[in-house]
Amino acid sequence: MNLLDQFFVIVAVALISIAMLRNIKVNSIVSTLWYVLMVVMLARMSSVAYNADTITSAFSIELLGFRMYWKFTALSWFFSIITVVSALASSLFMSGDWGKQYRQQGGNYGLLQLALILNVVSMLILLASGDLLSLFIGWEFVSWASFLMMVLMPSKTAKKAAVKYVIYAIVGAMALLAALAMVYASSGSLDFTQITDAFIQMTDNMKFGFVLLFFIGFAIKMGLLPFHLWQAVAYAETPGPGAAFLGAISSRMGLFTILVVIVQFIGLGNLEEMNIALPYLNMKSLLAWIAALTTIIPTYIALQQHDAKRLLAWHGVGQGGYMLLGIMMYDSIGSAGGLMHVLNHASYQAALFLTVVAVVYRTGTSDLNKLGGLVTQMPLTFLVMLIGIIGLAGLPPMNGFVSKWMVYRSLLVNGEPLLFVAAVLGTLGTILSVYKLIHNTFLGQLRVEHQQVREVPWSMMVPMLGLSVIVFITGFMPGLILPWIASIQETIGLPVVTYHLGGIEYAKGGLDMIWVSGILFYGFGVGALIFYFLGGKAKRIHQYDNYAGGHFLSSEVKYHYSNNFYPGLMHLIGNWYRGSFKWMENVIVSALSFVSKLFENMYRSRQPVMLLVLVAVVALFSIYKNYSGAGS
Amino acid sequence: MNHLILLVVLPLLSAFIIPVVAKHSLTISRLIGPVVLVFILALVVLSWNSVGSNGFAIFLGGFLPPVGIVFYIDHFSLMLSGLIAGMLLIVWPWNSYVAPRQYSLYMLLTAASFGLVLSADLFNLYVFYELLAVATYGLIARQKNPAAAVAALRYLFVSATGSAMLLLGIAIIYTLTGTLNIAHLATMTDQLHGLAGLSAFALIVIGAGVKAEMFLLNTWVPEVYSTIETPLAALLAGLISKLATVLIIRVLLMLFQQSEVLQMLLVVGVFGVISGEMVAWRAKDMLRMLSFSSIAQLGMIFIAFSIAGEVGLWIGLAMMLHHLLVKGGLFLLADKMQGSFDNLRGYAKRSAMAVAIFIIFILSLLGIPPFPGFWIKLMLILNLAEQNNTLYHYAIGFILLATVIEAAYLFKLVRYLFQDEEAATIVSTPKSLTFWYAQIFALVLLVSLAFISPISNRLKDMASQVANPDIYINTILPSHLSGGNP
Amino acid sequence: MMKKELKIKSNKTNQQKQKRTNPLANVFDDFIDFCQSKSLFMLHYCTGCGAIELPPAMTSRFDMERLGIQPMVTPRQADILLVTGYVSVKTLKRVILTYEQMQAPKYVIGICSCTVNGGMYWQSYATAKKLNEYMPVDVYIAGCMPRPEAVLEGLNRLKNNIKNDRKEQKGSAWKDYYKNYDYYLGNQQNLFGKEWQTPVDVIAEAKLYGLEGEGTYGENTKKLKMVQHPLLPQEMKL
Amino acid sequence: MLINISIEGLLYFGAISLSLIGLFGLLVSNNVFRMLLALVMFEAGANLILVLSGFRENGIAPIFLADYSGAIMNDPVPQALVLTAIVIGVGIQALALALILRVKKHYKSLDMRVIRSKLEHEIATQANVEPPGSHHAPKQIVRAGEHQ
Amino acid sequence: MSFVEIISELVLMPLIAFVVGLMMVLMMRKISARLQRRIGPPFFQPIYDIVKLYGKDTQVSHGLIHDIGIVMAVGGYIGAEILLPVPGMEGIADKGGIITLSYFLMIPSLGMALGVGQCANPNGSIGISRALTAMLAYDIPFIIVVFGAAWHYESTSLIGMIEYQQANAWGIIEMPFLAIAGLFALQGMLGKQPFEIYIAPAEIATGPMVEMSGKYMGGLFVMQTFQLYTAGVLYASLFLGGGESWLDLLPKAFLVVAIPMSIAFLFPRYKTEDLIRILWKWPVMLALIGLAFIL
Repeated sequence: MNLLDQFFVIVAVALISIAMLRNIKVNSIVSTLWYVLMVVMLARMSSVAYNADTITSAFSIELLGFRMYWKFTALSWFFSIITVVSALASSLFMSGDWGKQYRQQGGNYGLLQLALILNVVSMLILLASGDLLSLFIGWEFVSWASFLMMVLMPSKTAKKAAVKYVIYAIVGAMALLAALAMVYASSGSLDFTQITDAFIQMTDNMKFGFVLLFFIGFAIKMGLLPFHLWQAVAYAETPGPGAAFLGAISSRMGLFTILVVIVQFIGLGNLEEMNIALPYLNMKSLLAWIAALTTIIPTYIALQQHDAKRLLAWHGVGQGGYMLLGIMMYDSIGSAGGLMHVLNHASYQAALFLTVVAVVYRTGTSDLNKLGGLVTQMPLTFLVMLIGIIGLAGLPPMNGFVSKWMVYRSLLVNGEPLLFVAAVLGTLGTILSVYKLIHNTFLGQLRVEHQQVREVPWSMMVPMLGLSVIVFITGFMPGLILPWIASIQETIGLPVVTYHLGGIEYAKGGLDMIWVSGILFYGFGVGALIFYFLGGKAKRIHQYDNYAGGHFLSSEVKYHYSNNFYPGLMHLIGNWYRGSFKWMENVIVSALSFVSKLFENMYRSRQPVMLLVLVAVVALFSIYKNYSGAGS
Repeated sequence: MNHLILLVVLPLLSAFIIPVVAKHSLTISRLIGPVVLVFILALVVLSWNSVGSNGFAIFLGGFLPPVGIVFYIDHFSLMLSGLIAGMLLIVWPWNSYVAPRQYSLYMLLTAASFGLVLSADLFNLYVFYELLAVATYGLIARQKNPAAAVAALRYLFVSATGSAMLLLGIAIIYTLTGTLNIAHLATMTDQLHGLAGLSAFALIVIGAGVKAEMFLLNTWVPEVYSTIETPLAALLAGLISKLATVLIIRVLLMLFQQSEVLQMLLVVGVFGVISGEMVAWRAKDMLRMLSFSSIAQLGMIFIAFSIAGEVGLWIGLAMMLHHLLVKGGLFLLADKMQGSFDNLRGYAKRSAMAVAIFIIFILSLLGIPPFPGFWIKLMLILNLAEQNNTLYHYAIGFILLATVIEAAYLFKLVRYLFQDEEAATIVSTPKSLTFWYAQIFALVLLVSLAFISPISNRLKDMASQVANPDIYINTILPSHLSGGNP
Repeated sequence: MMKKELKIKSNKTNQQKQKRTNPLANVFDDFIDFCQSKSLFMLHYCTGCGAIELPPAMTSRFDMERLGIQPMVTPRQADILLVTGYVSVKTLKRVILTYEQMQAPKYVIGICSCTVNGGMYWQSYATAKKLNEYMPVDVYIAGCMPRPEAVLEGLNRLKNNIKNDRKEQKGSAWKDYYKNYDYYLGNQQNLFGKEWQTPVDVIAEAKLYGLEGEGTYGENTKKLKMVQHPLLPQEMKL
Repeated sequence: MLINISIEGLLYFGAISLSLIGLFGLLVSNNVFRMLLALVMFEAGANLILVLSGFRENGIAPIFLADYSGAIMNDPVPQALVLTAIVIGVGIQALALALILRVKKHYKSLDMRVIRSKLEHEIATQANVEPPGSHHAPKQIVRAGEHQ
Repeated sequence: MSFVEIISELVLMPLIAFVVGLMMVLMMRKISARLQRRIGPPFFQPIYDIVKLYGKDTQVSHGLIHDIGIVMAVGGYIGAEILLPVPGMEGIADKGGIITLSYFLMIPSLGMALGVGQCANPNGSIGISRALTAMLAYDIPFIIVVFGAAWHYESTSLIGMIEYQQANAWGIIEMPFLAIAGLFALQGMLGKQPFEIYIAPAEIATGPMVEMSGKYMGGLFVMQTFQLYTAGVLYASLFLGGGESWLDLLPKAFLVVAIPMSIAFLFPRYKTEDLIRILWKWPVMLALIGLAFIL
């Protein structure tokens, strides 16, 4: 029993115990404790993350001539710790009053906890997979576990979204299966190492097919561009903390597999040699462009949303693009930025989702047009959301800035101006949309019906605050995370980044977050000095005492600007991307529908013996030929 | 071991006895069928071990082949016999209103099925096939639903034409070779090449394909399945179609191991898969959906058989068994969940167990790990990929596409089942017995999960036994290989 | 009793404000006064025809900016409220709200005769005749309408007043609104009815900044208390 | 080839033509009864072909032969087979006729088109779904000459 | 770098920026006055305004976030000043680069947006919505310019860029297209006509500033001085070779700020969508042409 085996035993026991426990309170406490224990176990395995070791589980299955085994590398460890910590936060969040309210509204709390642990287990199975078959099985487990989580929401849209997700997931799985078949056809085995061999032996056309099949499979999970339609709605329509968990890490499993299969075993260098059209467009740059477009389009779709959860979920799709973009730069800081963004995004995305859930818990709605002014009622939630949106927008001093900085720096070094602009466009859109989020929820006019709203209880507050502390600390001292990143880079064969506690060492312009944050806080300090020590005292006034062109405001006057927050922008670009992908999706469905109609009519044809007649005529002819042949 | 002949004789006998006995005692006539089936089941189980790896032949009336009538018995045919007996026991109509004549039809069907499985002679196959057809026409036409008569009539037209073509095919083979004993034919396969041989095979495949729900010959499927009782539909979809497939396999393996023939089968299979799934996607009621899905599954089985050698055979066998279990189970469930999808709104609240079983079945059908369906589909796809022919590679694409479509419609249905608002009208009347069987099927499916390796090994053994014409020939015509002239 | 105590307290604060012991502080206060006189943001409430004279005063011919006077658009930023013409009762409500929303030190200039005595509308039933009954007016610029020169002259007068604020007790008319709030409120109530109130809590403001005077409280404020829905600021709650 | 006409060739030609006529009838006729007749013809054709496979020109039935060796004899096996096939065929025809009677009783028509569209409607209404086909199609199809 | 040096830089930089910024504000107002044939404000007018605003007796606050918004707005710019290398004070500037600086420049917008949001005044929110949209518009050409400069100078550190220019030629000579595009973006960044829809006094009552009184408004005035200074010095460092001494740098910075001012008052105001359209069309095109030359 090495550490990994012990870890798996603990995970299995956790799964069983959570599935068996019927008592809600005990279940909550026990599940939270299990997650804590998992974190501890992962910490014990941290040599994997710091020294780029590999732990292989003693457990393996031999089936139908395939040997499946499981192992932990730095990459698996990194994703696992994110998974488990997100699950811990979600579990803690739902264990207290939120769970009570969920049950009162008719939700099945035990099932939600079970869905969460199932998600965690399936993700760990995937992350630990040691060959393509175990990877595929883990992959499917993850898909169905998240499906289980999604259908727990009782709304009609949720089920629709979940079913849509299933269809997308199946498409991805089938693409993956086809890629597996290609590997198997050329080598007769499904080991990871066979990918490389298989790839080398292939003709150029097959290489494209091969890479694209893998990529489609993974991209669907990650919600990369042509396949982004399912994710946001599905994640948004998941019960509270479940959405936080899924939004934080679930779709990143696609990135993990991209890292393992495409980066580690196919190799980005090989991708670079696959020319598509011009000398500028090769497979790697194609993927980079997909990533860049993924940052832009979902972000601007997010900008149009008026539901807080959907807005966040769309950003989750968009942020995935940064990760892939960074990795596709194939250098030390770009890939480090991309990898680090996984953790960063998970931390602030989970925090943001939890704040939205907290708001929903108190107000009953996440509709951005029906909220406002909650900052006085829920100041700590506001603080968490503020930290979260600063992280999401990638502004200093939060961790989102660090990873985005690295991606930008790498784009600069590699001379990719258009990708750079695309990435910035994504960031700017994010700033616009997160401001809309925080403005429409927490700022502006407080509605009459929300005047009795209070801060959420501590069971919900603690995970939120904990996550925001992570957001800040890893932003302030990225050097805490960078050793992990460096060993991942070593494991999967990328250039290794040079780091220190404050950030990156890089010739001609590195980053030292301790200094940057210091300067920023110094600036704020001076600003505060100017503000608080100069000038007289200010009178706190009520929101109705407000300039309205001489109008007398009262609670009847809706004096809050929230609907269609960016009319000018939308007027211009609103119809640029209006549903073009939805349209594509519909075209595919219509085409299928048309073909199926043809087939249906064929089955309804008046004379089903038509084919019989055809074959019989040929056969009779052959009899005649045969006879006459024999006769002559 | 000659007592295995009872497999055919006993049901046939009872089929004629039942109406006579019924005149004296209705109860006894009702009991005869199940007793016979149980007896046969026991017989099959008991003689399992005594059948060696080579199989053995029963020469009826002592006439030696190629002249006499020969039954060939190996593990494959024993397994099928067991399945037939078990399946019939499950769908056996226990209701008190069933007329004794229907029991004799069932027993006739049983006898024909055993004959089809055991027969080692092309013409005997034809006879039993026809007998099977007559029994099914009768069973369908005996349904209370008057629409069933129409469905039966239309089915009869297609099927009878098919049978006539089967006969034509047999005629061609006889013209070419002068014998109809399969083992004897297997020794002179080289005479079956060429256009005439190919057209003979085409005729046989098409003739049998009518019942095997092969593409383009399956237009009767939706009509029939939607008008008859679901247990009978389960029998037709689960068992009869497989028996017709067995006929095709026997002919294929013994006589037509030619790449053109295999590719023909592949193309037909691919069309079946795609068309079946596509139309099932449009279906708006349970039975229609299941029938078209069953067409697609049969297409998949044909694709599996189109892989040359024992690999294709064991995958095909596994798929057959899996489909038998899953689709049979689904049809049995459909007895509980009948009607249009609108009527099934919010069904999960009414019967969580039924929906859970339903989901297990469809997950396995789709090939989601770790269910058995996944391993079968995986093996199919990997082995298709290994073929040195692009046609097979395209087939992979079609199978995967079909799976996506399948997922789309199955989960559309799942969405209906889990919807909050319940349907205004509830049409289905739950029958507890079929539901129990469905549960047992699901349980068997889940238990088989633990025995994937042994099952697959057993199937491989069986396949290697079946796929080797030498064993077959050696058993039936022992003199042939030793140089003697039959 | 209560009233007396309050009076003493308010006197004390006034004295403190007026004479600081620290000479540097005095210089500092003077500097602020100087700056206040040099930088005036005005909100022109264009109620009547007088507004037409302001653009010439601002643009190239007379150029108000050289005097440090700029137009501003919200009461929060403005120092001067220019009421440019007759004030109907309905408008007056808005003018008062706007005035109360301005931040002290704030000044009111009534332009045109209408603000002085109703002007040509003195017979109208719907017009407030004297603006200084409702709010303290620093400067009136009479005329129908006054020329831009007159406007500038008025503004200059105001600037001088502000500069000499502490010395000559001019230009502090805005304090009068707090110190004699009862009086202004009474006039407002007479005009608008008993229910009259604005979202701005003048009394609380006076309390907070120590601007209460003898006339802050009275009969009218009591009446106000009866009908007022005080708008307390929303506190952050944990 | 056709010029050098043999009796066997003529027989084959006849049998094949019979099958083709049967198939053609199956294809074009809408009347159920005619379809059945066409089926019978097709089966007859098929049976003939099977019998012909054992036919030798100038051949003699084996029972008339004292010495089997070297003689041209008609193969008896197909004849036995065909007998069986004919019996089965007759059984099926009888069954079909019975079914046709039931259908006629129920649907008051023998036109396959009418029967089929009614059947589809019946299945659809039974399952409580829209009948397949065009949404604009009239629910009840009444053709010219059809008495309802 | 010694501790004393750091402290002095930290203290001096904002001060210098403030003083220079005041001059720039004055210059701006003078230019506008002269263009309109007015005399314009007296020399100390910017100081008068700020002192007056800070000296207000009463002022309103809508809550803590309202206050913090102003602090962030001013503080963000102070942070940005420190990251700007100026003659004699380059010690801390190399801790951040041009990317960090561009991000620092977004913080005041966000801070102000937060503060304005808390005011619960829709005029303010509309103003912020427009301001953020404008930011989206002008940052695209700006970021291309930044990319071009960083690529050309092979450094993301402003100090490195200045060194390169002083060793070789000024950026404006080597990259004229980018420089022009940068000026365009600068116009938007400073929020001057024709890109000042978000202030639109007569329509939305100065937008974000609608509820700002007293020291809140004063804070924004201070912020404006920093903004002008930052814009001037940043552009000078990117394209005009920075400065070897203050005498060298300041004229450049003033010149840079004077150009948008001189253009501003010749134009009316663009609608939001027209603003985006024009900023995404001409300067982006110019910048891309410029990039094509240097890549």
